[in-house]
Amino acid sequence: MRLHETPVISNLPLSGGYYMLSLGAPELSTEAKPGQFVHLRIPNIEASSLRRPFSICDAEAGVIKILYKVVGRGTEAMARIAVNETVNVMGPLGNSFPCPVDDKMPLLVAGGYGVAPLYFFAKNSTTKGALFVGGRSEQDILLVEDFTKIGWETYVSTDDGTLGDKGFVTQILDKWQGAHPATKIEIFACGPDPMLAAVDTRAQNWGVEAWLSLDRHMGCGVGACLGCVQKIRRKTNSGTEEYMARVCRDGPIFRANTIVWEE
Amino acid sequence: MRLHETPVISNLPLSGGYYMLSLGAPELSTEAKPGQFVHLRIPNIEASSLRRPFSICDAEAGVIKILYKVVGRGTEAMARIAVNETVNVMGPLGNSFPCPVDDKMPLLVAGGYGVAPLYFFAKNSTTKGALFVGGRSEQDILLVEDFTKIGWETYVSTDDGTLGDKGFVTQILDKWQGAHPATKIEIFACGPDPMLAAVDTRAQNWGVEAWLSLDRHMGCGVGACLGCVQKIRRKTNSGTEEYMARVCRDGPIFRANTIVWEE
Amino acid sequence: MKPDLSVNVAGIKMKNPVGVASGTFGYGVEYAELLDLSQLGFITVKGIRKEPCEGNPTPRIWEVPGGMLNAIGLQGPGTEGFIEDYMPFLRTVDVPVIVNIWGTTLNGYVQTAEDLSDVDGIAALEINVSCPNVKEGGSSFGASPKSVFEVVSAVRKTTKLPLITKLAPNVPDIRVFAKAAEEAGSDALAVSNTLPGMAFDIEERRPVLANKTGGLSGSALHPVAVKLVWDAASAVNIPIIGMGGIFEPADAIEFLVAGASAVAVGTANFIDPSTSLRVIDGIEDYMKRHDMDTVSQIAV
Amino acid sequence: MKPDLSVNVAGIKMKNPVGVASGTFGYGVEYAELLDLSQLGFITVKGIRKEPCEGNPTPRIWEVPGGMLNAIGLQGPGTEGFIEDYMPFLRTVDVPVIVNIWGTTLNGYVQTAEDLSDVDGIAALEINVSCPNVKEGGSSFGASPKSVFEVVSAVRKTTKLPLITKLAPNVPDIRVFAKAAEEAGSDALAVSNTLPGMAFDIEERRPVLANKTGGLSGSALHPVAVKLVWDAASAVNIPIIGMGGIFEPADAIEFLVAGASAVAVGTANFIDPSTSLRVIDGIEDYMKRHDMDTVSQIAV
Ligand SMILES: Cc1cc2nc3c(=O)[nH]c(=O)nc-3n(C[C@H](O)[C@H](O)[C@H](O)COP(=O)(O)OP(=O)(O)OC[C@H]3O[C@@H](n4cnc5c(N)ncnc54)[C@H](O)[C@@H]3O)c2cc1C
Ligand SMILES: Cc1cc2nc3c(=O)[nH]c(=O)nc-3n(C[C@H](O)[C@H](O)[C@H](O)COP(=O)(O)OP(=O)(O)OC[C@H]3O[C@@H](n4cnc5c(N)ncnc54)[C@H](O)[C@@H]3O)c2cc1C
Ligand SMILES: Cc1cc2nc3c(=O)[nH]c(=O)nc-3n(C[C@H](O)[C@H](O)[C@H](O)COP(=O)(O)O)c2cc1C
Ligand SMILES: Cc1cc2nc3c(=O)[nH]c(=O)nc-3n(C[C@H](O)[C@H](O)[C@H](O)COP(=O)(O)O)c2cc1C
Ligand code: FES
Ligand code: FES
Repeated sequence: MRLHETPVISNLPLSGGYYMLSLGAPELSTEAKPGQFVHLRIPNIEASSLRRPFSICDAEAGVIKILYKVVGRGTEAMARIAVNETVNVMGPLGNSFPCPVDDKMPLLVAGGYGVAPLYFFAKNSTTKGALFVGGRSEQDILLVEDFTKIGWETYVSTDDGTLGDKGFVTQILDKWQGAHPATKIEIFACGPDPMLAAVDTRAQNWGVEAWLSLDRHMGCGVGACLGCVQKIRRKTNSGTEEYMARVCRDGPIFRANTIVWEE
Repeated sequence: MRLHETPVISNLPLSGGYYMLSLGAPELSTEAKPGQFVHLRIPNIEASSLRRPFSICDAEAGVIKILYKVVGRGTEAMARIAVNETVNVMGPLGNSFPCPVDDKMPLLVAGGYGVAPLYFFAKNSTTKGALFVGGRSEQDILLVEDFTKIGWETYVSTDDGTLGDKGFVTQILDKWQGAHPATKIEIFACGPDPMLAAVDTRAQNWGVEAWLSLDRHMGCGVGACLGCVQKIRRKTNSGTEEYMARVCRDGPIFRANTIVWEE
Repeated sequence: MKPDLSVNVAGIKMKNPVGVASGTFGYGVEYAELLDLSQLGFITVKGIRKEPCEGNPTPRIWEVPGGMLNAIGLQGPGTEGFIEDYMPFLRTVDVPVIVNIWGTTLNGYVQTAEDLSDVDGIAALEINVSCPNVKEGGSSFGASPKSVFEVVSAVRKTTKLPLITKLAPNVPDIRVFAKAAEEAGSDALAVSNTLPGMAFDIEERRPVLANKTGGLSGSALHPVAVKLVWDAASAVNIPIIGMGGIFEPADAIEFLVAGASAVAVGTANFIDPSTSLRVIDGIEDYMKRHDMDTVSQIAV
Repeated sequence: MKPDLSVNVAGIKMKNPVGVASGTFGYGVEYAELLDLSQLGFITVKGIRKEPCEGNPTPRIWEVPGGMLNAIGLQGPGTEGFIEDYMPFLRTVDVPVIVNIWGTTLNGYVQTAEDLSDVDGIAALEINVSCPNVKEGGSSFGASPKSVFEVVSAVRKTTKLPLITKLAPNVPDIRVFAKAAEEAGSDALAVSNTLPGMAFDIEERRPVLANKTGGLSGSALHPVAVKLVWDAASAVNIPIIGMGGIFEPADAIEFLVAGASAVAVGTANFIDPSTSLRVIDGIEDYMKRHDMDTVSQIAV
């Protein structure tokens, strides 16, 4: 983990308010592991603005890519970053997805920009599997062809039915699981809390491993401010205990059945 | 006085950190009188940043020009204003120089960007006269050829002697006055306080009228905040009194022998 | 259906809950060319006392990140000058006029209130016990609940006009100050004044303001003022006018959600004089979007 | 000549006057990969009490113009956990370690101090009587000079370690709090903690922080903190550590001009972890430019 002053290679609009930012970051691109994120200082904004965390969507040949959605003032300013500017990036941060287990088929479950870390994961995985991606509407479904290109099956759902099945991503996951009850699977998921909680329940019901990447407001990004915590269950010698894990440092990826979801 | 959303026509660097900003402002350009200023909202800076006051340097054919020097964060951001942006401008503000009296020769005394309102004045004056301009160094001497072009004599001094006489602008003014003791004159001056105070003294010694344009930190620019005040002497029925005049509204131009200079 | 933006704050009938804060809008007339003053909920004029006041030496203002420091020092024409020079114009505008008053002594407050009590066209008095920029008077009266109570009680006995007490933000618990003002007969509260602050010219190694210290206003003050309004609203039954760093409609709506009955735009007037009008429109849009008929429904 | 940046603050020998503020730098180890910790003047670790503490529910932080709100609620491992998990690493770093302590009762402060008193590698204790984010303890002890005096006196009796009392900014007159701490035996002051503040989600009409209110830090706090240091320095003879919104060397130098003996970088650590090192360099440059040999010459 280090601070990197990275030149902007491109900052391209995709569909529906999503952008792909490519940064020249040789060290980061070799070091980064799928599931890790960077903490990015947004240029041309008040000096007192906090950094913003983004998953590493791709890291190859000295370049890292970030897939982001414009949702507020920080990402709005990001959309205005121009090619000859530099961006200060802290990273790579957080833990990473475990390597997929050979005899299990990896199922990736993504909501919106949750595809970002999963794409990096899929690219680096020797075992191929299936991607299940959901979003509000057609334009929230990204990178599907990229997954196809690297040999992954893809299944799509949208809340409004404008692309793929109408409904939640967990419904197409259920459908697939119903059709392949005997397949040994392992789940890797990234998306909004309700989606992750639904995946968590399924993993427990199906008795399979699942790895869930959480999205929390962050301050420091390195485990110092305790701003991003999530209550996590862990085993102790005498039973289980709950503790406040730092999503930025102890996560962002937690094993299913350890997250204490709030109502 | 109104708010104007003005397109940027150009924003050209001159010598030594000075710039000329041209804004499309048809209404302003007809309304503005020499000596008046605009209060400008700087784009691409925190929304809570105060406006900055600038003299109108020229107003013609739907365009107003502002000659400014980069001295701090506001003017630094101004130097980055690009051609297709718009700038919100409040104006015209303040009082203006009186029309030059026909039988007197107008002498203009400027320090640094103090030439700005005086150029507008000279262009609109039917009587021609002489400009005395001083600055720290060669690059602080601006617009001299422009004054020459419209038929004004020009005299230059610099603190370091890199252009014109070495010394203060009041020294070249003194020299001229010594050489033309019989000429009836009227003085119009804009520059830093010490220069204006020195001009004030001369006007009193020589028994001539002088009009001095003050430069103060401003908040509102319209006379509401009382941030920009200057103690001014005025006649009353029973003698004289001192009051706190608002440089933005009661000024920026005050008659010689009315300003209560602080030590 | 068009929502009803009108509010009645302590007997002051306002077309909408958005006015302008004392000292940031002069006496109204200075902004008359820039906006239609009659569209405002109210105008609070610059703080005055009985006698004219010269204010502090300059520099009086300084920009800081997220706001500004001011140390105007309550320059003003005195009650007589105000009534003669500014009231005739203000009477021509269809808007409630609130006069912000102060004194260097308890009696000074009383005399100022007395002079203004029967003046036609004044809707209410705002008692300033929180100006950080004068050596005597101002915030020295706002520093303890006891002296707030004394000043407000004394002014209460002097006038029948609605009274608004303007409180200081730099207190451990604003609730006790709010209660003191309520018990003394204040009809409303204004929350809050500026935070005492300071900046140095490090090259010259001296304060940038001639008065050395000043009051911090603007965005920097906003979350602090929102918390103060929330706290004060929990402690008293009189209405609160929220102020501090309103630049956008959302900033004003935060105050209304927190329990304010009306709001005042301050520093933003300098930067965008149309802020208050934009805020009025923004509140109307918000009420439509949330299907609200009256402003009081915004409060949580 | 190279200026001497070292300072001795209440017996704590610092290589330079620039450290990091409690709660913004974890326990040091979190930033060890990003900068050389031994270059810092001091490290103040996150506030702890005797017992482990879970802190507040999330969301705990929120960005606001010019700063951020936090309501961490003093999550921590307790004295035992801290000594076991973090002190071994901290002992390997050549830097004074200051431990920020709190309690929910007077006795809680005393017990925390007791546990830390004889621990190798702790340079001083910073008594936090000003955290706005816990229901009991924290700022409730900082709200009156009397309770500040009580807490500091009690801790003073418990330990021989240098004591720094960390004061709250939301008081009418910090001088009386500063004096109370001095009289109770505090060796230094830390000025200041965060300002109580709040933000609302206006669409949901609820506070954005789970704890409802939080503490405002960052640039927005800076001019307020500078004024507090200036005031406190005029009232006491013990040294003051200035903090609040230091992002650039100039911000730190303002505190030193105002009378602080050292400074701490807080929120800026999150944004640019090299801030403290940049500030150290900036102070050195400044001293050279002004021909100063020692840091104390910066004070006006
Ligand atoms: C580990 C991690 C990885 C992430 N990866 C990506 C990614 O690859 N692509 C991407 O587009 N985004 C990603 N995010 C989310 C991203 O950080 C936020 O969208 C961004 O910070 C919003 O900044 P903003 O200033 O535009 O929005 P703000 O103005 O801060 O907020 C706008 C809205 O978004 C909400 N919001 C902001 N931040 C968060 C958050 N962290 N969690 C939940 N809600 C939030 C706010 O409540 C608000 O409603 C990731 C977050 C984390 C923690
Ligand atoms: C009526 C009027 C007309 C003006 N006309 C011009 C003009 O035509 N061209 C031009 O370049 N400038 C002009 N100025 C000055 C201009 O407003 C300031 O230079 C500008 O506001 C500086 O902004 P900044 O953010 O870059 O500097 P800041 O960061 O605000 O300050 C940088 C430095 O400049 C000093 N400073 C800033 N504003 C003033 C001021 N008003 N008076 C004295 N010192 C100040 C500060 O003390 C500081 O040392 C005029 C000012 C007035 C009041
Ligand atoms: C230049 C200036 C002058 C002020 N004068 C007064 C005053 O005379 N009386 C008063 O009660 N408040 C005065 N205030 C405080 C404002 O009325 C308001 O309470 C404060 O600025 C917070 O609002 P804001 O952040 O929107 O500016 C003044 C504020 C500024 C910036
Ligand atoms: C996330 C966060 C956590 C903090 N935790 C503590 C704490 O545990 N104890 C304490 O005394 N101050 C704490 N503070 C206050 C800081 O130490 C500091 O006084 C304050 O943030 C002002 O400095 P700044 O503006 O540079 O951040 C915390 C501040 C922040 C932002
Ligand atoms: S963001 Fe600071 S601890 Fe996670
Ligand atoms: S700038 Fe506000 S009165 Fe002149």
